[in-house]
Amino acid sequence: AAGVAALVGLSALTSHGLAQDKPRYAMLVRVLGNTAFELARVGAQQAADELGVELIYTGPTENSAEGQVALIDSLIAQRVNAIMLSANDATALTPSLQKAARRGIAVVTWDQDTEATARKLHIASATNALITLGPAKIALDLAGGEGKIGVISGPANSTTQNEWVDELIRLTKEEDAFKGLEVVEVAYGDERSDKAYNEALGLVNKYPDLKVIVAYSSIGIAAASQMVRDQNLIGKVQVTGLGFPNEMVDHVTSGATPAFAIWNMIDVGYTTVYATKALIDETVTGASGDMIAAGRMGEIAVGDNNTAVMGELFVYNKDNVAEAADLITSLSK
Amino acid sequence: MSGRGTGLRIGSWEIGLVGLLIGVVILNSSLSPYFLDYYNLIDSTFTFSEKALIVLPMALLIIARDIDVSVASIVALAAVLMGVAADMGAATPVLVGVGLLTGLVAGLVNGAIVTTLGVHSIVVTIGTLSLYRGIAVAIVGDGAYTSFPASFAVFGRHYVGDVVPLEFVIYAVATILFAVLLHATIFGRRIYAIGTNPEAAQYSGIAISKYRIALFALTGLMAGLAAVLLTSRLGSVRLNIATGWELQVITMVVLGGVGIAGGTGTILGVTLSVFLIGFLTFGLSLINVPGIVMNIYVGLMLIAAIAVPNAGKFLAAYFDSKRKES
Amino acid sequence: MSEPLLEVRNLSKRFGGVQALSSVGIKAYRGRVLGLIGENGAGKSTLVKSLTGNYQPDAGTISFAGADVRFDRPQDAADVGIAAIQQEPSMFEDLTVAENIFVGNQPRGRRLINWREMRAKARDLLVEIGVSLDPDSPLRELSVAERHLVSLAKALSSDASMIIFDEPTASLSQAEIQHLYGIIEGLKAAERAIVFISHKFDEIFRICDDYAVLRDGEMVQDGLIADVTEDDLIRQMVGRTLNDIYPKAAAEIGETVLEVEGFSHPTEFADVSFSVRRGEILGFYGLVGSGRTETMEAVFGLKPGSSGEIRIEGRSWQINSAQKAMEAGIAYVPEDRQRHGAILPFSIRKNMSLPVLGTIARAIFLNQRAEDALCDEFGQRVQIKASGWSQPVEELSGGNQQKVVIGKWLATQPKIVILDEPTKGVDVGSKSAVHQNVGDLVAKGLSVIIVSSELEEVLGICDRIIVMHKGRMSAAFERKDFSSEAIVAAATGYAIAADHVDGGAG
Amino acid sequence: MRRRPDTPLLPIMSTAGRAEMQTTGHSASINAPEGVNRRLVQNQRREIILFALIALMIVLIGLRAPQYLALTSVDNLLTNAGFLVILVLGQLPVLLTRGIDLSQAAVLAFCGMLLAMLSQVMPGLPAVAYILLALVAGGALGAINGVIIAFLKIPPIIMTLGTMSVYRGLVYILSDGAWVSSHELSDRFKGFPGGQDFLLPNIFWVAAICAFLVWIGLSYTRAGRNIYAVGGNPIAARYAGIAQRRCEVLVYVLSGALAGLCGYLWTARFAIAYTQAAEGREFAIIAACVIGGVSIAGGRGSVVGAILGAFFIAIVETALPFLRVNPFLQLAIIGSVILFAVAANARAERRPGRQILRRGGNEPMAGGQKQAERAS
Ligand SMILES: Nc1ncnc2c1ncn2[C@@H]1O[C@H](COP(=O)(O)OP(=O)(O)OP(=O)(O)O)[C@@H](O)[C@H]1O
Ligand SMILES: Nc1ncnc2c1ncn2[C@@H]1O[C@H](COP(=O)(O)OP(=O)(O)OP(=O)(O)O)[C@@H](O)[C@H]1O
Ligand SMILES: [Mg+2]
Ligand SMILES: [Mg+2]
Repeated sequence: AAGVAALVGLSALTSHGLAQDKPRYAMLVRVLGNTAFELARVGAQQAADELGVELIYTGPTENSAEGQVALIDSLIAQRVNAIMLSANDATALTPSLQKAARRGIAVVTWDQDTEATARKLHIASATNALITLGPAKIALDLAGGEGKIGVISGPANSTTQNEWVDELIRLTKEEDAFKGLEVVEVAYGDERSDKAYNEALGLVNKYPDLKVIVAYSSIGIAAASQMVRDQNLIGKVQVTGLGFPNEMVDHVTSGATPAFAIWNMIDVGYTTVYATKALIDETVTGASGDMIAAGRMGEIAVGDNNTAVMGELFVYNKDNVAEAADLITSLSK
Repeated sequence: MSGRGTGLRIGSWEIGLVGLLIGVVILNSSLSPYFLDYYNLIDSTFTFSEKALIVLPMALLIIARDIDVSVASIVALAAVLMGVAADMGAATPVLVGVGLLTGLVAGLVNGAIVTTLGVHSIVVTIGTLSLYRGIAVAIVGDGAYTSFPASFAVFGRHYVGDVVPLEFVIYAVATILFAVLLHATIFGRRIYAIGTNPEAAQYSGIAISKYRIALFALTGLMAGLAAVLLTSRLGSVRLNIATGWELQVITMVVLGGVGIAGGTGTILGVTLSVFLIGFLTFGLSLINVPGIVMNIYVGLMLIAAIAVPNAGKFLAAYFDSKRKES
Repeated sequence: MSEPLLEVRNLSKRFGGVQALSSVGIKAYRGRVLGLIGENGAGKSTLVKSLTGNYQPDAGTISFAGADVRFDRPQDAADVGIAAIQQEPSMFEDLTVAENIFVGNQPRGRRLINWREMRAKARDLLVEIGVSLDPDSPLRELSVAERHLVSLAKALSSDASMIIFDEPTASLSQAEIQHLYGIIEGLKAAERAIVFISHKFDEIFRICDDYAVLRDGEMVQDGLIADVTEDDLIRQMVGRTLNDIYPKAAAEIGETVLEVEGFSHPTEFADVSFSVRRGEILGFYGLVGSGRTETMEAVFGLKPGSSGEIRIEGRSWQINSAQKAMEAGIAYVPEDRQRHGAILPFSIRKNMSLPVLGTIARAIFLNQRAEDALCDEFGQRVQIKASGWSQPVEELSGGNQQKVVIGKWLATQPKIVILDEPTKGVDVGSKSAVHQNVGDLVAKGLSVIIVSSELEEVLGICDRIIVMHKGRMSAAFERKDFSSEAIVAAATGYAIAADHVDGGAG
Repeated sequence: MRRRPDTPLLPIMSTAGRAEMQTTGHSASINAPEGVNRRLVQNQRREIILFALIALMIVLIGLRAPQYLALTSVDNLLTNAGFLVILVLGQLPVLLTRGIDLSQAAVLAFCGMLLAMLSQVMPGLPAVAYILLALVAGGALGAINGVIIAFLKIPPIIMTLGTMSVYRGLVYILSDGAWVSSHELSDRFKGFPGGQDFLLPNIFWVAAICAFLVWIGLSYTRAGRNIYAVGGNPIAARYAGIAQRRCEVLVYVLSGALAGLCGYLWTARFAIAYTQAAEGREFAIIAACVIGGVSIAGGRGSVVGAILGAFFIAIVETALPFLRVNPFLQLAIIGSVILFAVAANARAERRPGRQILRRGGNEPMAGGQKQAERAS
């Protein structure tokens, strides 16, 4: 009995309004609490407001397919008009997403794609090649053209992050421009700052002549920078990779991370909502060659495999990082 | 808690659970128009059928004063090995065999270690929790197994007569089997005896170690079955599959009125708690409450279920003594 | 007589349905021993626990040293100077002897515990009661008798002016009891007031000055021991006269049923050999901790690692588990009935059927009708008093719990029944009932082995007695040459005369 | 007693007793040093074995990866071990009372987040203030566990299983799922935990101080001994007039407070606060205790043992990256190492049964005893 009472109380706290009039778009992320998705949410909310759409933002607590499947089922049950998701498993979601499609729900993926049969359209923040390239370029001139670099990846099971790392290794082996760089080891930070920290420390201890640590994970780059500062290695070992301005400002100002790159998640979220609306209004079909009118982002072209790519990564350094950070903090509060 | 070693008799605990269940249903249907909808409800069983399959043997295990926190890892190991078999082109029956066998063996190992070392099972299974998932991780690495034959998808995705998920049917059948086993057979009686007073049970000629090993093996087997259904439903296996299940399963068992001290609990109780938690979380997901916040409600319910009755007793006793003072 | 140190007036206490005490009043004086007498469940321990603050009485007054007192916590009683050696001294296995003595009020410096002082004090106390125990040895290494003495030391440590002994001798051997008498004399001399609870009349007459009889929670009578006879006391406590507590069943003795040869265990006992014949009652006597229980447990297959040969009706058995022992036709009624004998929360029915579930089940399914039939047959035979077969055993009195355990084992249709301390802490009434049962068993042609620390008992009902000392057989006696002296001597290890030790094969 | 020591209760017995005490080896240990050592060795056996095991492990790792023994990584080990030690010190008294605290990691995350957000609104506070606040906040959460367990008689494993979810969820509600990251944390906040003011990492010193205090508390205060008593035999504890509930509340408050402290240090050290912080550490904590010889059944366990257990786990975890083992194998290795250590412990865990055959010296019947010897 008291249990129920408590439930009523707490539900009141957290239950979101169920406005039936507006169309409801669900934004389903891989895992809650990750700044990347928080940013995408910010962009999506802007677009939703502009288009008069109700945005449902949700995601699993653990980064697992089961979690997303369960959420997709509940979104289907809620008869939302669209599901916009960043998939954490390419195959596992297919049955549920196809069920959603059968129930007339528009399915659009962004950031991480599923099997092509499971969605009508995919908004790619950037191609894997582009994502790998950003930090790689920075690493190259931090290392002064040549030297040993260590890599901190995310959880060992994250497909995309591993694709980036593989691409990086390919670059250093095959592309003349990057031949000078040698990837000595790939360590897995597991999106856990203590783990990433230890792995980074392990790298610098094992390779005294290590020049650069490239972290393809936002937690990894922060942890590595922290380590470099703790060990007074600033200037000796340089850190770069993918990170978020608001998390990296003082690592950049401290010099541990002279520069890092990231795609603009806010724009990804923003574009995704416009694209979804277009899909539902049938102004686009998702076929190659379609042009999506994405509000302030202008026109974006759909390429092959129903994929629209956002473009080059954005590089932050001590000149522009601070204001970006403030902007984000103000937006997400 | 329901009377010690009771048979199918409905105890105060079960009645309390029914009350809570009704409360949750009312609450949910008031919070979301989509809750009281047959298809939604029946689909929601997907989210707990697999765990519930492990809840059943776990209840027996805890009634017999043991516990197995490695079940989630067993699921992962079984799933990964099925994935390997699938990659080698194994047919559906073989895959099922691999899943069940893996679970059985893992369970047997748990049981053997616990009985031979004479260490509390929570300690041992904390060890195997890392070991089993560790092996799974070592095998699957950062990849995923997705090449399962189409026929394999039946277990997780097929609807019996297009109305009831096969998963749920399997769970229902298992529940009946376990209810009979625990409440109507000599094995069930002995399980209660072992859980209530192991020494007396041994002095009465019950082969305690054999029973404990058997229960661990059964738990492993059911975890293997859960792995089959889960893998079939997802069609994809990664190293983080079924993470955190152990605590969810144990929560369901305990909320079902199975005394952690052993000797008490009924299948009816754990069945009620499975639906209680299942419907609660489904209802909350309909109003898009994040999973981590749902856990707050589940946690509170777990505590309240025991705290509220005890609080009554406590206050009664307190005022009683107060009266004596004056 | 001077002022009473303790005076209790119409004290009452009820537990749910049971009125454990109804307006009881007693007096205890410095330098005198008050004997508290009553059947099982008469309320003696309840009274004690009310005096030590473990229970809070519903009504009545307690005045101590002239002042009225009330004990909300055990500490309160200790503070005014009442100490008790409880019926089951429950202590701390993993703490040292010294800590067990001073737990709760360890000697301290400014704030911190002073271990050296604590050890020293403990050693002095132990020396004063004449025990040579290391204050640093963990309690778990001690025997039951030693534990009693440690709890006595604890009682003394609190410098109590009144000390209560609740059945201190129930699990002690003759020699240890003698030792205890000495201690009590010493306490009398030191002007302590003593309350002494026992079911054994020889002790009561040996050391008590006053007596008070409880029956069903009511004071029946009190006065000077000098003024009463044993029969008066028995009449008052059971409300009737008992003819013979130790009836010798006259069953004719047949061929050898059980033969145990060269039975040994690495740590507990060594080369034990004996045999029992049909219709025979074989007694095992010895000090507590002499290894009889261990030996019997080994015979019943509960002590892994023991070696030796067991033959039953000529056929040799490898008994390594209780199941095997039951198969072989052995039944063992363990000493600790609460822990090993019965499953207290279970109903009588479930307890009775537990060892024979396999045989009375329909395939693997429970068969309540068969269970009831079982209870009807064997429950009757041991005359269990209960509201019904569904009553939980924990609600039964000690005596009836014992009967359930015996009945449960009779249901296994054994050839040999081993009873370990069947009458430990059992009052005269129930005691003679148990002995009646034993008589019936042998009359039916079973063989019985009785482990007992009570001399009268073994002398009274056994055909042969084997005495154990420190895990070895020290002597064996045929009924014709029973002699208390020789038996006690053998038990305490005085005279180990080789000529007495024949396997007893008779 | 109100009796002059030179007139003992039992003249006859006591002299015999005294005589006995000089002769029998069993009781000799009181004054005979070799006896003392014997007992020390036999009581500390498990700790000694474990210590040897750890030493061996370090040597082997050192051979395989010398740079692991480099100063920087030793500091890193001490830091990681520091966190675990602090948590284990909280868990130990709980286990001693037959309890268990599964909510520690959640408390850690909650307090870490709470203080991180606090440091945003009032960045100027000195480290001491943060430490105190962390202790208080953690203690409060622990008190909730303790009070409900003690007064409403909820099995600890259930209570803390529940609060584990509740507290973790509250972190999410508190932070709205967002992270608090380096630049949002004041330097005052990050300063001390990251520092190395006295040669070794400050976190290590904090852990050392905690260890000392807990050790004193457990072995030299009545409260401490009561904790052992309550866990060893609750009924006897009640008869001995020990305030059981106070003990229970106390241990959970302590456990919470230390977890809270750890929360601050952790957040400041890694300069980030987020919902999943330290998730899943519960099992590592319990494992460390068990490896250290703390009995889940209550009543048995030492501070030294628990600390060694914590170091054991910390070493395995920090060494694996250096040993260049395939990252995918690390978990499996940790698992088998835990099992191995548990198995090694299992022997020591078994209670030495009393040995009737070899039980010489400590017969209660001192007098009779002697004559018996003569007779035979
Ligand atoms: N804690 C309790 N709860 C319920 N009933 C109790 C409790 N303690 C004692 N009783 C009941 O009160 C009565 C008196 O018990 P008590 O232990 O005082 O008897 P006793 O004289 O000590 O018997 P014995 O000689 O066997 O020790 C018995 O009927 C017993 O069942
Ligand atoms: N040190 C001890 N630790 C635990 N239990 C003990 C100890 N000493 C004696 N006991 C218990 O006390 C009882 C008597 O001790 P034990 O059985 O070893 O000797 P015994 O020869 O069987 O004496 P008896 O059968 O007369 O009790 C048994 O229940 C035994 O388990
Ligand atoms: Mg009594
Ligand atoms: Mg015995």
